[in-house]
Parts: sequence; C-alpha cells; structure tokens
Amino acid sequence: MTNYIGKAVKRVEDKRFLTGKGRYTDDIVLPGMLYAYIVRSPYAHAKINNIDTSRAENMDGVVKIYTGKDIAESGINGIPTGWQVNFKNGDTMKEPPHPLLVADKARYMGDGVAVVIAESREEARDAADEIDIDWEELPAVANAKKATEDGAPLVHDEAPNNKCFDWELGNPKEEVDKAMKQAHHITTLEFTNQRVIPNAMETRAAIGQYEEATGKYTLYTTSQNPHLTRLLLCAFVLGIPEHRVRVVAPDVGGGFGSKIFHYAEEALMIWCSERLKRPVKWTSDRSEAFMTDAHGRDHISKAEMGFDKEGNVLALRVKTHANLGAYLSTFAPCVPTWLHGTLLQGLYVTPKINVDVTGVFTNTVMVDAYRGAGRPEATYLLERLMDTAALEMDMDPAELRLKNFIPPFDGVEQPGYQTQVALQYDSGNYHAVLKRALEMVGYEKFRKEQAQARKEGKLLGIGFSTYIEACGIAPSAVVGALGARAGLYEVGQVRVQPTGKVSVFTGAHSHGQGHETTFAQVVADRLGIPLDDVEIIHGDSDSVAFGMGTYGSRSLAVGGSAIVKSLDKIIEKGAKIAAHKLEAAEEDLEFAEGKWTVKGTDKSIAFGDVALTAYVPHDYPEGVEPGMDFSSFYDPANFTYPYGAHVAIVEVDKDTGYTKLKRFIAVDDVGNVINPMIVDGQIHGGLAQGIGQALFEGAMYDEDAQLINGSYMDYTMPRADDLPSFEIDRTVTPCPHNPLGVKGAGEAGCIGSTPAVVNAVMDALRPFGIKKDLEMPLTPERVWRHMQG
Amino acid sequence: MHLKGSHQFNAPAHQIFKMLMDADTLARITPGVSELEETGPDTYKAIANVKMGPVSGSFSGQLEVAEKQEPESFVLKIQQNSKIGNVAADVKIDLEETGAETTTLSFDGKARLSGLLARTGQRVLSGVANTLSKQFFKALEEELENPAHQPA
Amino acid sequence: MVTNKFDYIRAESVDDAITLMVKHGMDAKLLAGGHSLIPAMKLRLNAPGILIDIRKIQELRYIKKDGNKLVIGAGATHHDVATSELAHQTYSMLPEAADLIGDQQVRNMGTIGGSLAHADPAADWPGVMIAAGASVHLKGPDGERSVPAEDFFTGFYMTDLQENELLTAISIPLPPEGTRSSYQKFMQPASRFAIVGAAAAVTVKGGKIERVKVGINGLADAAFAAGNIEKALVGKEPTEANIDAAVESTGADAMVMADHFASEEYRLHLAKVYAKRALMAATQ
Amino acid sequence: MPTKITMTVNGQSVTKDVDARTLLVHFLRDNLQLTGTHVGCDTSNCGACTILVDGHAVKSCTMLAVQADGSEVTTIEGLSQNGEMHPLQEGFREEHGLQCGFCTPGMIMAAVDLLDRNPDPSEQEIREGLEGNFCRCTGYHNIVRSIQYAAKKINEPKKAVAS
Repeated sequence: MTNYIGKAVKRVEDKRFLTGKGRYTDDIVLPGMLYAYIVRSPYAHAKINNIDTSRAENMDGVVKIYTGKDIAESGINGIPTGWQVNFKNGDTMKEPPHPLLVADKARYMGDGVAVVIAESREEARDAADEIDIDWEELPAVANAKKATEDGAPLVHDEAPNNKCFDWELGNPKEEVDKAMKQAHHITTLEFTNQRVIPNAMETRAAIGQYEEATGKYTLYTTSQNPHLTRLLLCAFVLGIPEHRVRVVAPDVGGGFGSKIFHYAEEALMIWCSERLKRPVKWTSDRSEAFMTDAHGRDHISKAEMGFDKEGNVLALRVKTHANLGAYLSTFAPCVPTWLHGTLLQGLYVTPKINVDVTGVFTNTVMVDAYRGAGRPEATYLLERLMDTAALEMDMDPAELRLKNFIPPFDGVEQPGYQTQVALQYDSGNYHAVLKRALEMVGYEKFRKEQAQARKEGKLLGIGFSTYIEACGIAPSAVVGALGARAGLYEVGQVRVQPTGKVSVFTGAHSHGQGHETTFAQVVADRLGIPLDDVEIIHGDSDSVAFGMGTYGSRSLAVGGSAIVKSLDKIIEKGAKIAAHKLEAAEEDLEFAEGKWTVKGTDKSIAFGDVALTAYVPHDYPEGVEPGMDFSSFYDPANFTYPYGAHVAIVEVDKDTGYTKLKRFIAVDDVGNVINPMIVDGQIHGGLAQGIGQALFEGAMYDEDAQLINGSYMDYTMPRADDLPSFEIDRTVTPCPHNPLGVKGAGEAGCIGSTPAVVNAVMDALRPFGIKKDLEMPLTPERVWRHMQG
Repeated sequence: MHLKGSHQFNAPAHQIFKMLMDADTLARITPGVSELEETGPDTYKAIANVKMGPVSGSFSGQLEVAEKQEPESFVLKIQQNSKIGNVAADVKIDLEETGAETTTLSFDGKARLSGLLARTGQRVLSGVANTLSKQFFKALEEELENPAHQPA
Repeated sequence: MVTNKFDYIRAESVDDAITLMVKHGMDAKLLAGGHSLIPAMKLRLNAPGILIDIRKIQELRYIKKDGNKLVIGAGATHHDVATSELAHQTYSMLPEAADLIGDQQVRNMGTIGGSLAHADPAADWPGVMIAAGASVHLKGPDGERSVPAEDFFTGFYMTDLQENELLTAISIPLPPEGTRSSYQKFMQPASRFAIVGAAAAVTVKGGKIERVKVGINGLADAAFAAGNIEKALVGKEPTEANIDAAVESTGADAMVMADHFASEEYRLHLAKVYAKRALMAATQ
Repeated sequence: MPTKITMTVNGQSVTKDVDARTLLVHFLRDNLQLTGTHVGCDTSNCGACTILVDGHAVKSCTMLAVQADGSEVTTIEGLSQNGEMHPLQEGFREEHGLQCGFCTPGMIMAAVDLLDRNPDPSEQEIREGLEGNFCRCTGYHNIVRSIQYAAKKINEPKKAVAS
C-alpha cells in the first residue's frame, strides 16, 4: 500500500499545470513593478562610439535608462565562469571579462548595450527604439576553426588566435599514432556537430526586487539551479550579502541545460532594482531568446578510428575545435573537455585513445551545456565512425559493435571498467541492450524488406547507435581537481512534522522532471506513509538550505541519495523513540510499513505516533533531542553511467531528399527506476531533441556572424507529425555506488538518437555509394545533393 | 546575400552611365529612395522608405559611387540603417554594349544584413531583391524612353 | 513583444471599410485574420498608424454557388474553405490547399482574402486560384472590377490591388465534367509555407487531356501559371511519360527564389517534382 | 486612446478599457490575471497561447484584445466544469502528457478544437492536428496518448447510448 518505488504513480504536480495555475516567473507581478527592455547589438562585432539616450529618457513612462558605462562605473564584476580548463602548457585559460552590459564593444549579435526601465512593457519597448547608437562595425567570425587562423578577427584582445584553452586527454599521441600504424583499416570522418538552440518553451525571465527597509534582495528567475545563481550573484558579480539574498526559481518551463547558467540579465535586474528601489522585471522575447540563450554543441572535429583485420578497434584519434561563443558561460569550458573527451571510450574496448580539444572564442552567443552536454558530441563521433567503418569494411554495423563491446560487469562482483580517458564505468551489460533492440526491430526481417524496397527503387535505411554517458557529475574532490569551481554534491533535508506529515527540501530543481512525484515516492516508500503525506519543496533558496540544481541527470542519483541519507537518520532516530515507547531494545525493532515493531510480536508503534512524540517529548528517551528534522549532504563516489542502444528506420524520398523517420527503437539502461512513467517520458523527450538535431535543427550564422534563423519561421522545431510513436524498452543494471541504484535518464534519449538517425539515412543512401560528407541537420536539399553525386 | 541580375536596354552605354551618375535620376529610379542629397564627390546621403508586404521601414544612410570606369562600370556602395536592421551592400555594375543602341546592364554584388532583418528576413530576401531589381530596371527603362528626364 | 502604437477602427461593412481607407490613406492597413500583419507588427517590421478591422464584416464571409460559379467571400477563413462541401465539389484542391495552410489555429483566423491580398509568393492560395481559373473581385471608391488570378499577382507581396481597393471575393467557374484537381506542397519545415506548391486542374475527355491549368507558388517572386505545361499536355493522354515530359520546362522563365532551405537549383527541381505530383494526383 | 471592450471570458462577462495594441494574450494575463495562457514565441508558431474564441482555437498572441470585443473566450482556467477536470486534462494526467507544463494549456486548448472537429481521430490525425503547437519536453509521444485517452472517454458514453 505504501510501496511506491517502481510504480507509475501519476504526477503530483500536474494538477496546477493542467488547470492553468502553474506559477512561472513571468506570471509574477509585484506591487510597484517596473519593466525592463534590453537594447542589444545588431552587429556581431562592433565598437560603440556613442550612445544617445536623451530622446528616449523623455518618453512617457520611462523611469531610467542605464548603459554599459553606468554598469562599469558602478564597479561591479562581470559574469564569472564555473569551470577552469588550462592550456596544455599549464597556462590558465583565457577568461576575458563578461560585463552585464557592454560599454565599449559588442562581441555578438545580441550583446546587451543598454537597459530601458519603464512603467510598462510597452513604454520600455517604445523608448528603446529612440536610443541612438553610433556603431562602428568590425569584422566578425562565427566559425571556430576559422577563428583560430592567423588574421581572423579577434573577439578579445587578450586571447590570441581566439584560443581560450587547448586540452588533451587519453594516451599519449605517439602511442595512438603507433597503434594507428598497425591498423588494417582506418575510418576517417571530418564533420561539424552543429550548433543547436535549446528552445525551452518558456523563455527566460527575471525579476529583481530590493527592499530598502530590510536590505533584502529577491531574484525570481527561470533557473535550473537557484542556489548556484545566488552564489555567483553574491560572491562574484554584485558583491551583495548572500544571507540577504533570496533566489526563487518557481515553476520553470523547461531548461535542457540553457537555464543552468547564471545570465547577465539576472544580475542586471537586481542591480537596477537596488538603484530604483522598485521591483524590475525582464522577460525575454522568443527572438531575444534565440540570440541570447546559451546555445549547445558546435564542434568541428576530425576523428579517426583504426581497426584490425577482424574489425577490432585498435585506436581512436580526435581533434576538435569547440566553439565557446563570445564569452565564457557558466560551464562552457567543461562541456567540450571533461564531458566530451572522457566519453570517447564509448562502449568499446579501444586500447588507445587520444583527444585534443581547442576551445575557441567567436562572435556568437555563448555555447554551453545543452541536453547531454559533451556526451552527445562524443557519441555522435563514435557512432558515425562505427557505422561508416562497417560500411567501408563491409561488415554488419550491429555485429561490429557487439564484437567491440566491453564485456559485462556489475561493479560489485566484477570491478568497474577503467577507460583510457579517465573514467571508471560503474556497471553494465552492453551486449544486452543492443540484442534487445535488434529483437525489437526485427533486424533480419528488416534487412529483407530493405533489399526488396531497394529493388523497387525505395530508399529504406536502418541506423544504429549505442552509447554510454556519465551522469550525476561527481565527486567534488575529483571535479575540483579537474577545474570545477564548485562542489557537486547535493543537499536533502527531511522534516517530519508533528502530525507525521513530511516536508522534503531538495537542492535539485524540477522544471519538468517530476521531482515532486519521484522524490515523494522515495520518501513515502522508505517511511511507509501515504504519498499524499509528503511534500517536496525546491527552487527557493530561503526554504532550501543549499543545492546545486538540476542538470546532467543528477537529481535522483545525487539529490535523491541525499534525501535517502536524511531518511536513514529519521528512521534511526525514530527507532530510539520507538524503542523507548515500546519499552524494547532498539536492536529488537524492525521498521516496515510505516511502523516499528518488536520482532516476533504484534507490539508496534506507528510512524505518526513517533513523530508526535518527537515534538511532544513528555515521555522521551534520555539524551535524545526533540524534533525530527535532518539535513544531509551527499557527495557521490563516482559518476553514474547509463547506456543504451538506439535504432532508427527511415525512408528517404528519392525525388526530394526528404527523410521520413518511420520507426525509432530505444533500449536504455538507466539503472533502477523509481517511476517508469516519468522515466519513459524523459526518454521520449530526449529522443525528440536528438532526432531534431539530426533532421531539423541548427543555428545558422552568415559570414558576418549574423544569426540568420533566429525565429520559429526559420529554425525548425520538431513537431508531432515529424515524429513516430517511439518503441522503447529497458534493461536494469543497478548503479552499485548510490543507495537507490539509479543512474539518470534525462539525457539518454538525446544522446543516442542523433547518430542513429544519421546512420539510418546514410544506410538508406547506400545505393548511391559510400560518401561521408552529409552534415546535420539532414535537410532535404542536403540529402538530395548527396544523391546527385 | 548575393545580388545578381542583368537586363538589356535600348540605349548606348554612355547614356545609361550618365543617367546613373545623376543624383536626381538615381533617386527617381531606385526603388524606395525618397531623397538623395550630394554630400561630397560621388557621395550621397540617402533616405529610403521600403514598403513591401509585411515589412515597412525607413532607412537612412550613405550611398557612394566608386571605381568609376566610364562608361563600362562602377561600384555602388550602400550603407542603410533603420530600426529594423541595417543593410550594407557593395554592388558592381557593368555596362556592356551589345550593339549600336543596345547595352546590357548587369550587376553583381553582395548585401549584408544585420539585426532584425538578418534574423527574420531570410525567407523573403531573395524575393525582395528580385522584385527590387525588376522595379529598378523598369524605372530605368522608362527614364531612357522619356527625353524630358535626360540629364544635361 | 509589443507593436508600435496605432489606432483601431472596426469597419461595419465593405463600403464603410472603403470610406475609412480613403479617409486615412497610406497610414492605414486592413486587418483581416491578422496572421501576417500582427506578427510583423510585433517584430516592428511594420508600424501602420491605423488598423481597419474587416474581420467581422459578415457580408464578406460566405461560400456559395452563384450560377455557374463558386464564389468565396474574402472573409471566409481557411478553415471555412477546408470544411466546405461546395468547395470540395468544385475543386478538391480547394479544401486540400486550405488544410495545408499554417496550422489549425491559423486556419481558424486567417482569411482567403487576406492571404490573396498579402500575396506572399510562398502562400498556397495564389497557385490554387490560378489553376482554378479564378477571378479576384475588387471594390474601391470608384466601383467594382475583377481581375483574373493569373494577372493579379504582380510581384513579391505585390498585386493589382490599387490604393483604397478592397478584395471582396473570389469567383471560380465551375469546372467541366471530367475535371479533377490536386494541390501538392513541399513545406518549408519551420514556417510551413510552401517552398514549392503546385496546383493542377485537369479535364480529361475520351482519354485525352482537354484542358489543364497549373499554378505554381513558392518558386518565383509571384505565383504564376505554368503555361508551358498546359501547352505540352493539351490533347495528350494523361500518361506518366507525357507528364514527365511536360513538367521538364517548369519555371524555365521564372526568377527563382533562394534561401537557406532551398537553393535556386533545388527549388527548380522541386517545382518539377511537385508539378508532376499534382498532375499525377489529378489524373491517375 | 483606450477602447472599451466587452467579452465573455470563461462564462463571465468582462468590460475593460484597453489600448488598441494590447494583444489578447496580454489582456488575459495582465488585466484578468489568467496567467495559464502563456507566451512562447512572437511569430505565432508555438501555440503556447492557444485559447478558444467563439469556440475555435486561436493564437491569442496574434490577436488584438479589441478584435475579441463581443466574443466568447475560453482559456485553460475555464475548461474544468464544476471542479471536474475536462477529459483532456484528465487524459494528460493519466498518460503523462506534460512535463514542464508550459506548453500544456495551449496544447490542451488546441486539442479541444481538434476533438471538436474530429471526435475519433487516428494517431496520424492527432499528430497532424497538433502542428500548431510545440512541446519541447515530451517528444509528443504521451500527448498523443493523452488525446486518445480523452477521445475514448468522451466517446464511450455516446457509444453506450447509441448501442
């Protein structure tokens, strides 16, 4: 009855969303609130000679206009970076200042120049049109590889050749070169993993509120991690006292990575509010979101994989130029390095791996984590290599993978698997997921259908992708050594109320993942109480002690584990009280179904009675404190490593190059599952985004680094009729090192699906010969040109 | 955006060239241009009102005639700014006499857009360019046929 | 996202709308469904001083048979056409095309008159109206006139509409027996406008094509009638080989548009493919 | 110059002065505090702002409040009757048709129109019927299931009566 783990419990949070009662940042209206509109650079790179705000200042409703000069003169710092990656020679990465508004020079189209604050949204917008800026356009660069060439426009004077860092991981280059020389066959791919725009359906928004009487600051913001935002805001940007700052991330309409970061607008709203002594709200337009939300991916890579005669992988060599954009976003340096290079072992026993990454500044929006962050890039690279190699060596792509997989290990009886690229995988049976996927797709039958279809002139294709990812990024000591400037633990507080109802405070933030349900299931199940007796509180730094937020599929593995630690403390303390009340020895008690029972008797005391006793401690064990409220910090021992096998079946229209995704099969292993309905939902959403990258999405910059598809009229979002119903299944290999045995499911779908779709299209195009130059997204024209020769 | 096009006129090259060098004529035949004021040798201040379907904007900026090779070619350098975005274009104009009284005018150049126009206007750009060049050629043709408009 | 300031007037009738246009001149714009105009105004790509709302003029919203014609009022929404049995009986391509415009919400608001007057070259109606041999009815201060659809679209967002004229209706001659039609569209995947759309109306008698009309939109800066296809097919049998040969010259004289979704070469290729698909669907 | 407008919103008549340029979505959110209707884009593609005007789904970000003068408007807040969730609301909950919840009100209102036009849609018809609404969370998989659930729930009593 109170057994909730593993059940598809309907979501607790749904009712408010279904009835229009969700509370998103832009829904909040505070007394006396002002509205901000940010004037942005139309140029990707330009000097500001002069800004004339005089006309705008006199317009109706305008309260104040601030420019970058005002910000600079106030003496505050810019937006910091949360991760440091050094040059190979040991030099610190280049970390140029990132002001809230620029004063001298704009470095990307959309760089903030001035903010208009008015009594209404309309008046702020009208006044912005009347600000005259004397621009001096400078040459700009958007392409990461071109940006490193001599003579390329410099984004920051302090970063020669626009290099932020260069970085290497794995076996020494010479060892890899040597292994490559032994190879019977080398598959080489040169490609761009294009820039995609996260497009959470809720655009970013921020309200800054300073109350003069109390000296208290409140920031309402669309954030995936309010505590980190508070820390950065206080310690690095504004230097305001952290204990007087409250950051609230109320309901947040999706993030997908783009709302992890601390953005300039958040600090700016607080800064403005402090000056004007009134709350100030900024809500991004979608057009603005396109050009200011941190984008994802944007790697230019050359990848080579060497094989022996039998098809065993011998070595992998990767050189990547990673576009970081114009400034360093919060986790930007970490994504193409520690979240990408470390995943290049994939599922394969590759004996030698070397990865070399150059982080590059360009005149584009910041690039940072986007669903999967680094891991999709690594997977795309490996899985395109695998399918291409299979084609080139005339082997079956599934067979080639099965041959090269790391043998099964559970991380308990068998040790974890040490890779060539710094990680130790926790547990896995990689053959099992692919075999299950082949079974679901009906592989042999499909190949026959395909052969028949080809005879009829139809282009059917099948593509595979098997992946591993690293979730629940940790432990703090390790990530600290790798450059993280924050710990990556999580906080979980469980407060049992006197009536036995339970409030749980978590630093993990939910913006669609269903924490209010999943976490409640864990708590109710462990305490043996009804789900309805548990409330999950998140997203408010005044309620929740601390937290590191939600990203990298860390919530349950790290945040959930912190809660479990607190639950253990609750049960332990409860046992003391129960033993006293039952006049039994603690070790004679067992806790199950919400009560402590003296083993072998029917003597028991319910959880609620123990809770009441804790708060009304009239008859109470000696030396035990009243109350029942525990907080725990959980710092994980290792990452978790979900994995899976995805298969796509496509049909390409010979006449137009249009690709129709006909089937998509995904078998994922995310460890133990608390709520299968929610996990399935996470997989579905990830698949759509990964398929989106393969077929539809991609930011386009022209030669002047102008973003030319910055609206839904030009940036293709996957729609319902672009996708099939997904066929999904899972295997379960528990994570051996966290108490719930969970691995994380948020990004899996997005990581595995992209290469599966591209591989399927390449397979469909097999009758046109083996070519490798098809770049994502696979637009009809690209595919058509590929067929033309 | 690449700008390219050509049209044959029933006039000798030097006549067309001369017309194109005349500010008043140029102002009359260039679609959208409402004002062209000479600010220096071969340099003009230009005001344009573009009204096309969903887009309507007032542009102002500079127009410069460079690399003059009378009567064969010149380069038109345009910089126009507006609230909805900015346009910068370098267009080479070639006049080739294909007969005694016939000349082919061809242009080839690049327009660079920034701001809102660049971000939202992609779908319509080549159509705009096509229509504007059609209008320009038509207007030039009419000028050539109308002796009253011949520059002195 | 907010528009510039403007004044708003709701016209009560067609004549009222014309009077208002005359009164306010160039500063005014007509607002029908608003689905092209309002987004542009929100982006501030356009800032009319006055909007004259004609959406609620009931005399503009109808679909009826009038003698040997189907007449569609300018105020009929795309949804009205998509669900009109009369329209379906006349040319099946009418509801077919209506159903491919934007999305349901857009079809509920957007009007056929608004779309035709707006003359987006990538819109679906112009090609269909050309293939249907429709006439566009206009009314202005000086009275009424009608223009064949084929001549109505003059350029990029440009039509034969004169200042202060209002598009009131579209009339479509009922097709001869043995006529079938189809509209086929290759969508721009983001906006769902046509990269290329081809509408074909074909009358087959005694196994031979007696009459054929093909309208192409999306390819050039205005929708146009593919006369070459018509010439090549009249009198021929509606075979795939004949159609293949006929569509080969599609768009040969057109100033083909290009954008990042489709280059000139690809667009031109698509025009042939889609002209063929429309003709095949209307004959096979 | 403000214009006085009157409309029925979720069954209640409201009269307010608005500027001509006030979008219907802003009118609902700012003037009537009906914040269940969301703004997700500015080009009328995403559908987050979908509501019913005179029974038809429209994008309230692409309609002026003055255009809705005299109309009957239904928003997500007005969908449940007597405290009972509409079958679509129930379907979205039962089939996990929502995650972050931002697109959900618009998605549901579009689905109301869809089922109104086609009470027993196929999966393909549902997918096509949602072309005006973006969801970034669910991959649409469970949204389709949710609408199927609602269709079944709405049709079952009818079928029972018919037989």
